[in-house]
Amino acid sequence: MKPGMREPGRLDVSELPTFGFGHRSLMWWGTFGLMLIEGMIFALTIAAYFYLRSHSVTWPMNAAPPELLWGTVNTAVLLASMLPNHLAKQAAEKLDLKKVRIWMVVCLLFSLVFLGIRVLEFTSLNTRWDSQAYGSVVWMLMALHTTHLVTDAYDSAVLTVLMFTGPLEGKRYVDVSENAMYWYFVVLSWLPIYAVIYWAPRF
Amino acid sequence: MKRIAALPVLSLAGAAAMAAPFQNALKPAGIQAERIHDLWLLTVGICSVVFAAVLVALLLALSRAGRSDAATPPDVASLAAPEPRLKRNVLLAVGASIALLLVLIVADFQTDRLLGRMPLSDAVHIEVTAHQWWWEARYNDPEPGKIFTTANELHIPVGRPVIMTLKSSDVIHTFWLPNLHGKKDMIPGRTSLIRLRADQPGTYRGQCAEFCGLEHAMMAFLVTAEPNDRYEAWADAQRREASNVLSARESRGRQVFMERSCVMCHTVQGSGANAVFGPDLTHVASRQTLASGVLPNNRQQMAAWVTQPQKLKPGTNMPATKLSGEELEALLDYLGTLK
Amino acid sequence: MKTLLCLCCAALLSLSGCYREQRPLPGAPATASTPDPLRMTNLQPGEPKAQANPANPYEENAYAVSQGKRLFKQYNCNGCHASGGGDAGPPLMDDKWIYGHEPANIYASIVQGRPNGMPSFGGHVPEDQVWQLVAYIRSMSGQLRSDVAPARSDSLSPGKAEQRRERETPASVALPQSAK
Amino acid sequence: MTTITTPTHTGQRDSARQLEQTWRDPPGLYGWFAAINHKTIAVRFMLTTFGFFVAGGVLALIMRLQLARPENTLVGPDFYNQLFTMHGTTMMFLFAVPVMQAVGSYLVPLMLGARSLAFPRMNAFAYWIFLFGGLMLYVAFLLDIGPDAGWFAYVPLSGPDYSPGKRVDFWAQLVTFTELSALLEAVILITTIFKMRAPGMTLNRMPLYVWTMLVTSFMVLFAMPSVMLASTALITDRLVGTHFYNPAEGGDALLWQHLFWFFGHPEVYLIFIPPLGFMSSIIATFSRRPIYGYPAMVLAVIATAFLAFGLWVHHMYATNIPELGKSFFTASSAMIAIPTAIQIFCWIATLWTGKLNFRTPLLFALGFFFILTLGGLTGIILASVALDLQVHDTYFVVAHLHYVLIGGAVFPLFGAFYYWFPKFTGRLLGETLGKWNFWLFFIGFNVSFFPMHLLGLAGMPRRVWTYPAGMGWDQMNLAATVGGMMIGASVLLFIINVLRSRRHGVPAGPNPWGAGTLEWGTDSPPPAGNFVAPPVCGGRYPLWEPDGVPAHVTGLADDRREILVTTLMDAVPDLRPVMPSPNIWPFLSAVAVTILFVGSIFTPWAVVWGAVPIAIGMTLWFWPRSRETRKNAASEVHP
Repeated sequence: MKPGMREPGRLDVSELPTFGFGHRSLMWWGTFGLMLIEGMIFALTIAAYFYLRSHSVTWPMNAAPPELLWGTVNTAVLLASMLPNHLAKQAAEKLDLKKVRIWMVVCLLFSLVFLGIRVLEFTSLNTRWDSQAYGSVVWMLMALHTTHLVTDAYDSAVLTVLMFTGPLEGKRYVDVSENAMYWYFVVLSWLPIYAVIYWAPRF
Repeated sequence: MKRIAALPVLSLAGAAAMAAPFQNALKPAGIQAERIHDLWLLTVGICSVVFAAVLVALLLALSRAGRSDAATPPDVASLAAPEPRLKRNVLLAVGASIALLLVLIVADFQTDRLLGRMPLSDAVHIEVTAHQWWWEARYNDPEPGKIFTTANELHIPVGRPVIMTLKSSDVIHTFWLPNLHGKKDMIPGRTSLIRLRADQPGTYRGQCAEFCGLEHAMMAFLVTAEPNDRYEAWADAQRREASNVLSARESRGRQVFMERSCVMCHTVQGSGANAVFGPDLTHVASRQTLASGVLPNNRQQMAAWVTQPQKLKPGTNMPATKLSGEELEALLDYLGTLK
Repeated sequence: MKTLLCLCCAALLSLSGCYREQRPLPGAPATASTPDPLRMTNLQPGEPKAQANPANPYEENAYAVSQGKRLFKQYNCNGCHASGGGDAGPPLMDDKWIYGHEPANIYASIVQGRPNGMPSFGGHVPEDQVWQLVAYIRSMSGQLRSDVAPARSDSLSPGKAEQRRERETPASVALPQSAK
Repeated sequence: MTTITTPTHTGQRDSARQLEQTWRDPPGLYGWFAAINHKTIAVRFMLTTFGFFVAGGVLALIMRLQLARPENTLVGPDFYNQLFTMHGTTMMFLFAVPVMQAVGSYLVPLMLGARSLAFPRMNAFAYWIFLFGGLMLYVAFLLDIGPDAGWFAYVPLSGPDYSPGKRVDFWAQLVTFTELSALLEAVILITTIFKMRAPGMTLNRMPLYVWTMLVTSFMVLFAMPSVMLASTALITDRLVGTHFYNPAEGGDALLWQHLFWFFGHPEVYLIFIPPLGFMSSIIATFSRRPIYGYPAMVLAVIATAFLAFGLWVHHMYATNIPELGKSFFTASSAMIAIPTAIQIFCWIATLWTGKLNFRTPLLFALGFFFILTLGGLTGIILASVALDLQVHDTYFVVAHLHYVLIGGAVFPLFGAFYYWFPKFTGRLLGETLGKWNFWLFFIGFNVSFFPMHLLGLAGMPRRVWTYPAGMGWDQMNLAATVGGMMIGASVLLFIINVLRSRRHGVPAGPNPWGAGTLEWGTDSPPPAGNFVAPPVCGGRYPLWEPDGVPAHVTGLADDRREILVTTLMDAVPDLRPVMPSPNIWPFLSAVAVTILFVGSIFTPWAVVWGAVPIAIGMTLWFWPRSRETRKNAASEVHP
């Protein structure tokens, strides 16, 4: 059994590292669990969307499909934000504080941009939550994902501040790396939602 | 205390009236219920055998196994060596259960197919709409003139298939007439069908089976299955409008009906009252019960029902109507004429 | 145990209970005392008299208001008032009141009817149902607390639910030209 | 049999004292709110859920009194509807699922030889959320704002048009509270089980109970989001006029039923699977041998979990959904009996070849066989479309679900209390009272619920506040009431037993039953850090291994909350991170979340302004304290 037993009856672990990245760390599994939950919620809401659609003659119900412009722009921005996010993750795993600071700030700027655009998206949905079931489920999807954008942006903001002010220790780099993983999730889960909200009504 | 209910005092007569008709899944009186009952017998048989077998095995195990206490050293041999005898027996038991399950599943599919295959020629078509907390029944007919509506009490011919279209006007209700068939939900925004046939004459009681609010407990109905000719006679009677040949008292009663709240919700064909928010009263006097199976239909219960419905059926949408003694008597006379 | 303690405290509160949530069954509870007969026969439009208007307890009770909403449809008030929007009859969701906006005024309008087409429902509609209607009608212009006023119906939505309406400040107006 | 913690030499005794210092919760009132030790929280969690169990039972007794005779007027329809809604909601959301997680959050780390749960602060937060949710519901109930649309809250009855006021909104928010708590607990348990097992505890050496908790936690992750979505859609329908369930505007009432039962049926197995673990622990210990067929048991549990997601529609046979679909669900509903059968047969095989020690825990386990088997068989009856059309929504179903849930969950749970109580408190529960407790419960249960099968067949629907005389239902209802009272009495005996034994019970010592799993290898009650020297695991029943525990872990700091993280499959030592220390922010954040949830019952804007205090609370919760950080950084070893 590694690391070796010095004397029988004793398993000495004092040389083990005090933190590690990826699925070695508890934080990774915590984040993974949250991602499963939220992924499930998105999946069910999308299922509800198509369930309602299957019970309706016209789709979208007496409303025009959402305009593509802002949604598409935002998708691009979100995808682009994965680059600084990735670099922040790498820097964190190299324990490179300077780079971490830089890329976290860049990520924050991105998050401000896509939150701004998200507001415009809501204005271009062409339906209200209380006009019919179609509007309700579209707004539900958008609201759910926006909640994730906001919380993730806020998490990153707090973490960034911490990276500048300290107090710092090794496991904070793990936090940065897990925060980046969660960011991936928020971006990638947007793609199916984008397809459903903006393209499903067009087919 | 505010939560103590108003006392619905059902007279013994009421209880008796309710006792007569049955409402029992184990006393099938129609082909559909019969088929379900057959499946029931098979399933219960198999399940009892399985249950007995498991218990016997358990008791044997308990009796033959040795005794011990906390100090007895654990026997961990099994961790090393496999236990072929146990393996064989467990596999046998599992195999047997799978086989029996398959029997049950096949039997169930078979029953479903039979239920779907009831012959439908010369069927009676009834459109049943559930309301909080009563039943509206519209007997459809190719000739518009022969369509009629009644409430809470249906008559059907013995031996003729009946196709019921089920709807709800408010929340989800469930149509359940255990002696003739299983349940069907009545879901707002959807319609469903139930096909049944009564093979033995009699009066059967049904009840709403899906929780539907304050008076879910008091939403019953009666179905009388009778020979075709008597059924036709009943149907003809139901199609007739209320007669306008009335004594002075009775026409005074009709005046009360028209001037007080009755007319706001109820219909009496031929009288000008044609609101549809309460049961159609054109032939109310021909029914056995009031308030959808809650009260026996007699003069004294009718009086109580008109003047203080909340005491008899808390939560009902029937409003209490304040009437002078003379008005009430006249109204009761008039309602008595609606045969 | 902490839990039990909290429950006990709540138990004391509950002796009062929450009137908003009760299910007063018509006939059972104290409905508002009918306004005095003088006012009943008073048909003159314009300012409602300064004298005390009896409050309508149903305005604090969600169940009664929802019953009023049901009756409003059932008794076909929509026929003329088109779910409050107004048609042959005046709109009920705005701030304009010809015969007064107080519960007692509305009660009188329903029970006695008004010139130019509002029929009298006196006798036809039992008193407590009238008070339920009055409570609901006032919810249409946002006069009721939003946790009492009805939410959207299970029907084609005619617009904002009563519980989400802005509160209109009632103003009295003369009879509309058309009615003269 | 070996125990692990009896200090051998002074060095170890000092480190034991030091560890106690490090891992125990801070003293005083502040400490009470700041506590995060998994045992402290778990005990509170168990007490709270048990409190709700008693409350739900009292509601049930009131209902039974009302139904004891026909046309009874003890309570009216309005209050009765609140009663059965509260009873169902309490038992399902406030007792059955959380109590399993509560027991798990106490036992799992001990069985794994771990010092703590992963994310101890989140664990505390989850508890507070649960407590506040439950209190909210009961305060509402006492204020006559108790939900009255059934624990299943079918729309449109629970919708804006037919449930005026705020009753249903409180129900919907309670769901949000409890599911949030349950989801967090599930994440915590999964992480703990995957990453914090004792060195050498490979997946196929994991105790069966831990397997059941692992499977249950994954089921929670997939099932609970469904009901959260459903209840959120319900509350937006009621509050801001969305149309999810409004047929006139393209919504659909059945959408609710699909979402609800996609959660609701797996939930039955969330309640039922952990007790399978109790059974395996109890039977192994009291028949003095390992459970027969470990791999089969594990696979059976996993199979149950998968099948559980494939049969929700059998709650909807009476709706007008396509017949073909129904046949599929009949098959899957019947098939789920097989894994359960496998486990029952394996247990019987174990008893058959074991040496039995008839103590109260074993009695409750045996009660399971009788009751659960009967309940399972009536379950097969309900799986059949045709039969279900007759018995659906009748007292037959009431009987079935109580046979499954009480026989399948509550009996093993009581067995588990008798079994692990010495570990929790250091003292054994009274044996005589225990036997009375069991027999009263067992007899009372059958007297109460068996007649309900017949009632259902005799045409008595569920959820009726009264029934007319002369339907032939009177005697059976009376019997049910009498049985109910007996159950009440036996639970009372249990409470008395607990209160007496806590003070005067027989001292237990580390391992009173001579059991084989690691939780019995440490003192009773365990020290704050669970193990002075965490064990290395040498087999499925480490304490039964001929040469006992092969080794103990050394080299973990005892002046800070250092724990050992091992690898996923083979549990090879990998990291030794430091766990967070107690602070009050989990509690305060839970208060903030409660304010948001309750506020959002009355105005959607609560979601906006309520988020601010939560953000503040969570930030201060996360923000590292510099003293601690410096201490940790000093002794850091980089990967």
